[in-house]
Amino acid sequence: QDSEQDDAAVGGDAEKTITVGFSQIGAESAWRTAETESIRSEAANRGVNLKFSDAQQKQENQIKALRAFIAQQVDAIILAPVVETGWEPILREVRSAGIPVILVDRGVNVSDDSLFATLIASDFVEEGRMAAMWLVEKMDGTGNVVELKGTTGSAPAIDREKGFHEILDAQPGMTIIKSQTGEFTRAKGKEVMEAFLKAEGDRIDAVYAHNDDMAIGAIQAIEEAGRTPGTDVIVVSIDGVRAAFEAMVAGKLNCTVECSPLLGPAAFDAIEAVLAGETLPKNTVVNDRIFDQSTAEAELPNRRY
Amino acid sequence: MIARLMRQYGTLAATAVVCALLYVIAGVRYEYFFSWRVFFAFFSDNAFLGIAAVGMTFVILSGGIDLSVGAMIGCASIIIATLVEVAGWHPAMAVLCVLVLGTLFGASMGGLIHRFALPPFIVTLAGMFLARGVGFVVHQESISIEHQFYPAILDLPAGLARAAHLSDDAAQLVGLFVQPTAVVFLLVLAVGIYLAHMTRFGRNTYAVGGSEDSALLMGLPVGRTKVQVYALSGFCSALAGAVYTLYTFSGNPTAGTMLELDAIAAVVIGGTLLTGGVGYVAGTLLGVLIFGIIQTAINFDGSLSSWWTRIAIGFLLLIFILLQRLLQRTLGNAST
Amino acid sequence: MADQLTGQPVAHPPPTPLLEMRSVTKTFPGVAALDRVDFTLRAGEIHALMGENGAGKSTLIKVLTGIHARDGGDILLAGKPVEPHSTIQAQKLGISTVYQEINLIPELSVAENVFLGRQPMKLGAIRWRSIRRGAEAALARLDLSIDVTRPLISYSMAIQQMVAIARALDVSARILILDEPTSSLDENEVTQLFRVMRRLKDGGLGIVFITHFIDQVYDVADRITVLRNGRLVGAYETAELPRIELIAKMIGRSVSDESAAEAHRETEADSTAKQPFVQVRGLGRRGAIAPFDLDIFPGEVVGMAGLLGSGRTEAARLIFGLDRADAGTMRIGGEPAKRTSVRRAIARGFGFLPEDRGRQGLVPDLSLRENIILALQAKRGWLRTLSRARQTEIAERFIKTLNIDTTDTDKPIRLLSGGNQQKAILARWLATEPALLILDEPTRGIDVGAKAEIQRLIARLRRDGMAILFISSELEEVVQSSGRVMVLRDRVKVAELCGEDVNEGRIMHTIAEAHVA
Amino acid sequence: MSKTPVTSSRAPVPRIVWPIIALALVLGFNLLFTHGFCQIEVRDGRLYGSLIDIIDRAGPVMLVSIGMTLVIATAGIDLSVGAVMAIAGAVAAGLVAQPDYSVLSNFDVGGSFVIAAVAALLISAIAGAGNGTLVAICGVQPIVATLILMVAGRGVAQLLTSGQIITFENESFAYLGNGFLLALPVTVSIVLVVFIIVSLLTRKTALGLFVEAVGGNPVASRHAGLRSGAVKIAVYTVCGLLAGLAGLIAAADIKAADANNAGLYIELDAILAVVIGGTALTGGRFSLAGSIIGALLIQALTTTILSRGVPVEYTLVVKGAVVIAVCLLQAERFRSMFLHVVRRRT
Ligand SMILES: Nc1ncnc2c1ncn2[C@@H]1O[C@H](COP(=O)(O)OP(=O)(O)OP(=O)(O)O)[C@@H](O)[C@H]1O
Ligand SMILES: Nc1ncnc2c1ncn2[C@@H]1O[C@H](COP(=O)(O)OP(=O)(O)OP(=O)(O)O)[C@@H](O)[C@H]1O
Ligand SMILES: [Mg+2]
Ligand SMILES: [Mg+2]
Repeated sequence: QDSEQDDAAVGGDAEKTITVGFSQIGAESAWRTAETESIRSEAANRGVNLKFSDAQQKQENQIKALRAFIAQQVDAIILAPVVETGWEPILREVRSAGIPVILVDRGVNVSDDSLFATLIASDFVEEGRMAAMWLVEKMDGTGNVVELKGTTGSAPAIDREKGFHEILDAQPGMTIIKSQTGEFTRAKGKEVMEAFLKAEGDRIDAVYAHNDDMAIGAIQAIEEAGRTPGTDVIVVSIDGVRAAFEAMVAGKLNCTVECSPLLGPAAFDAIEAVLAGETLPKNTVVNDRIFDQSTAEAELPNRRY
Repeated sequence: MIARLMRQYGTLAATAVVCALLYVIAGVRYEYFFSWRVFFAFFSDNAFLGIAAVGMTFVILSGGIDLSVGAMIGCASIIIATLVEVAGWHPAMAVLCVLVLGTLFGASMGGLIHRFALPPFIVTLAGMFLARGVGFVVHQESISIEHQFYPAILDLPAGLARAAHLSDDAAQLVGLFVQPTAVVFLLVLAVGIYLAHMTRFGRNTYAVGGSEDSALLMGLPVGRTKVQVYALSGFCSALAGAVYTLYTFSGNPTAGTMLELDAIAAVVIGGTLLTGGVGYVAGTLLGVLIFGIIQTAINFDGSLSSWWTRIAIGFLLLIFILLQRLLQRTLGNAST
Repeated sequence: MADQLTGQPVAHPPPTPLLEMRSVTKTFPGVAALDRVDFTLRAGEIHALMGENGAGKSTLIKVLTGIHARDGGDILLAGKPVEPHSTIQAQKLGISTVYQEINLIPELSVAENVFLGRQPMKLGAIRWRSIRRGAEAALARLDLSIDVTRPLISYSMAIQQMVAIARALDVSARILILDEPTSSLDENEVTQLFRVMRRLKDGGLGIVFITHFIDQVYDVADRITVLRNGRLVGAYETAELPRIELIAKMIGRSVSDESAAEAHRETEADSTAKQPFVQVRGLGRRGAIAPFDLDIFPGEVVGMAGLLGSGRTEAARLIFGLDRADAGTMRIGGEPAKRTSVRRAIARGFGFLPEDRGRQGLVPDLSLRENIILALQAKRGWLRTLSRARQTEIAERFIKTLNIDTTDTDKPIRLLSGGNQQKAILARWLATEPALLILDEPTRGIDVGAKAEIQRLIARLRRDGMAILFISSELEEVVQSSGRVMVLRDRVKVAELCGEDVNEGRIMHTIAEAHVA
Repeated sequence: MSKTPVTSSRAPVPRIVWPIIALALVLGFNLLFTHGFCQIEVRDGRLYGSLIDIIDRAGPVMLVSIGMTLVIATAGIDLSVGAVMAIAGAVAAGLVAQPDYSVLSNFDVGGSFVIAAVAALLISAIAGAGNGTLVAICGVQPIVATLILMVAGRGVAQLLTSGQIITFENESFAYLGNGFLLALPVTVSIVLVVFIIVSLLTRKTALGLFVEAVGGNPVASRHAGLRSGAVKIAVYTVCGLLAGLAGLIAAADIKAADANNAGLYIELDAILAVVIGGTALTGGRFSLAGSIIGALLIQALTTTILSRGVPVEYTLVVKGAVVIAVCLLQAERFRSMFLHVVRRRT
């Protein structure tokens, strides 16, 4: 390993507080804020000096942040990449500076997987599959579905679409009759759903939203159109934020696939392990659970975000 | 003489002073800030923004605006990546092709603006929609470029240094600091300064921005200049897209989202008037650097939450601009 | 008087004139700006184009240089039909033009303005040094020596006009068109310009010269073409057309010696009894004008005389509060006025007609009506809005008194002819019924009839008790209107003449005297 | 002899006709090709249909573009409207819902929507006045001056909500976004009232003239004794206030304040609406009605794309193409060229 000297330095001087740089995408949703919060509070718990950088959704800002972290000689870097591609050159630089990188949220597309220590993330494709399978079962394999996609071109939007379609395409009785981007927001989710309801009328049997926020927007649109979300129109989504659980308890949302943002503990475990010289598995998949109305009430009090 | 220089370059000087001040304060405040690595990163990390901003400077000097640059970067980068990775082209060919496309795209926007007297804002906004849309149509997902040409370019400076018989350590340092992206940026900047101040095209750009009606009555080629200006901006943003692929070894249709605003802000902060006719290409470098310094300083601080980051950026910009205005006024008064 | 020999008409016209415009027609919505106008220009002549404001002179030029597409007629250049669609094409055909409104780029340097579009190049780079030298030389031909590296906008209207002329003269053309080039120039500059024009003429150039100064026409022009209401009245040899007839042809009726009647100078009778409306003491601003004293009484016209750049405009701006004075005090109506601002000045009854109507006067997209009531409305504030009917009534009143040539009150002012725009801005200030009216070159670009009209108006306003500060490059005009004259030189007030001393000779003498001192 | 007009005479048709025609074309297209688009039914005494959605959804953009029109008429621009919307939504929702994570829970308004709304609008107006001060008094270029608030303002909104989406259950607040008045969404009435008030203020008093004069020629305005500084501060304040109102409506619509996304990129839509409506970015003459039509046109286009199921990747291409087409329709030179070609053919 390149980072032998660093390891020695850390190992030799146990009480020296380590410094970790965290490059976060931004603060575009409550989910992401929860993730940031999880990593910050875990750093505080462990007495780690955390350098936080918010990239405001821009990859170049994340690259700048990594360069700043290199210059400041941090001990490790946590990176929540905004896209999967484009990390090769900067990660090479980080490696030659001997700093281990822990990826959270989603992977990176690099030719050499020694460029990062480990990835701690949910599998977006699997989330899409889980949602689809639940829906197929719920609807007995027949019905029309509309899809509210995430921001065009973003990794979760692409993967959650992929996984969902994979399952649904194998169901001759189920068709996705409309599909549009709701940009991961409540307002857009509502607007798009409104238009869908006008265009398709009562043909819509189910809504699949790439995140809870859009689902909540869609639920409002369904209600305003005079139909009952949860019964007339089945609503499934992904993320599992608190508001989604509240909606499930109220009977308006049928199902949500958890995509946990609480990656702090796992991330810092990984950092400690790497700094102690251990080799980690390249991929630590976060186990995502699926919740529906039957399990929602019990889970609601546990939701922190 | 001094009075004249002061009068001519007063804004530039004020901007440079405040920029340097910002750099020094950040350097004193944050450990490691005064390192060469950080200094060179200002140029390489902001290269594609800077290149687009140089093109934008000309557009703004001519009294127009180009909102399509950010989308063009995304579009160019994904086209290059698709040509290289899917169609198997050599990257150099792909870049060339994209540069031609970008120039033509810019020229056609300029043509519409001139021929039908359309407002540049809407035409280029439509251009932004189109470029972004075409990027998505070409490939919705970002693509990694695995072609060996890219790492080769990245290693070029170090290789050249070795060829020049520098020691291995020195060559490595050269490789670390002399980023090809930064080199391209500085080249574009130099060409931009030359074009603006040393060619008829550049001077016509100022004239058209100063007063289009007068330029017309003075017998200047107003229409041609406008088309050229947008073509240049299209070229620059396509080049910025190519630099983006070099910067990240990837093409991404969402790259450069809202970058046009940063580019415009960099140009305007650099002292160029949005109404046209007044400003300097060199000022744009300062504008880009100022954004870079603010960003890097916040990264170095590392204690700000997401929202405080935004507030701090806004606040620093505000302080900076007020200082700039103040200096400008005092310098301006001193010279008359 | 002008030496007639230089204007000696050629006995019979050469076979093909340099330029021939045949039956040119141009209609704007509601206006027949040109109606079958013929115009010929010979090589080696200076040809004056005359007519009242709005007669169609500028339009004829704009049709010739391709700015407006004509609706009918032919243009022949040296016998060959030409079809210029733009100024560039016109320039390529050898037509160099100075348009009525100064069309240069304000923010660029004087030198650059002279050379824009035809900069000397070397190895693909502009040779800035030779531009600077070239511009200095071009201006030197007009006897002007200024810092050519300063932006154009830092100079007064007169200088800007000279730069525009220098630019046009500097290109080698076959035809030179000057649309009211002398409207802001004073005598020295005009003489200088005429010298150059004659030289160019002798070199075989055809020059079209538009002006409202009759004297200048007789001084320099060989032939005169007169337009009236967009129609051709006729073309005449200057030597064969007496002045009085020229005026009659322009205004379309014989004059009962109207303009001559102007000679009754306003002599000031009793200003002693009254208290001055404005009392200026030691007002000055560094770099602009040295501290000066001035009293202006109600019912009095005070003239300001001086050479170009002597600081007349600067003094007026200080009084009006456009620039902040760094020394001195001012009393208005006997009360001390602290730190004047434009708004406060207007509230106290000041009005200021600026010399640069394009930049400082017109709001081009607004209608004639809105431009006229703008200052009055600003003075009243938005809460006391003038009703539409009232606005129209005011606008129409001034359209009538000032004889503004327009189709209706709602026409955007940028579509009016230059002289009519000037009248509209004057109307703007008259509408506020000011107690003190500062007029900086009020007759700029205004035709003879209207000029006499304005002078009569000034006299009437004075009798009604208005105080007037009158700035003009035409000494004759200053002398005719003013009871007292403040003479400036090099930004210093050098004298105040009154009574019998107010005559051209005395003023010239004072300026010259100061020169010597 | 053939002639190409270099400057042709002004068309006698008022400018607003062209955006109206463009809007009519978009709606006409839908009438013919989009099933059920132009249907309006009555459900529970309320009108229901895509057309109603368009005017409802366009509400915030219409409000913002009214303010933006005034700002643009003074040759300015306001990029901060989206951020101000976010702030207004956050303030109002935070005050009404009092979530414990928000600093706003320190100010108890007893769940009163009126107090919350007044506070939100006041803050928005102050934000606008700040923009105006930077522009008018400090002489900062409008685009930069408002960029500052655009960046920082959203940060402030996020600070107020701690990055969370503040959900509220307040009937009167929600009514603002979802309620109906006279069978129409209440947004319609709000926009109408604002439009009428602003129109009256600008057309029946001299304010409109002042705005147009300041934008048309600032130097001449100063010479004529206009207080251009005060005029500018006033229009930015109005713009901020209306953005705040739009922010309340946007929040009411989803019964939550989403500081991260509320009003994101609305400045572009608003500016586009203003320019389509016939107000030039260089300042001077403005048309409020034109901007309203522009906003409706943009929303009609968005709704059309949504209802027709245009594939996501083509959405932007379609939008771009339509914007160009609308532009060309408005361009006098294009129309005369078009007519020329048509005439030559026949
Ligand atoms: N672009 C235009 N649109 C409409 N009317 C116009 C336009 N240009 C000129 N006119 C009108 O044409 C007439 C002739 O104007 P022109 O400018 O040729 O007058 P002029 O003889 O140059 O007068 P002046 O001595 O005041 O400069 C005027 O009535 C004017 O209002
Ligand atoms: N001969 C000159 N040399 C240098 N600068 C000059 C000259 N004449 C005028 N200027 C510039 O033009 C500006 C206006 O001058 P000023 O107001 O004093 O002119 P003025 O007395 O009104 O004469 P006029 O209006 O006839 O030019 C001044 O700021 C000055 O810098
Ligand atoms: Mg004229
Ligand atoms: Mg003057």
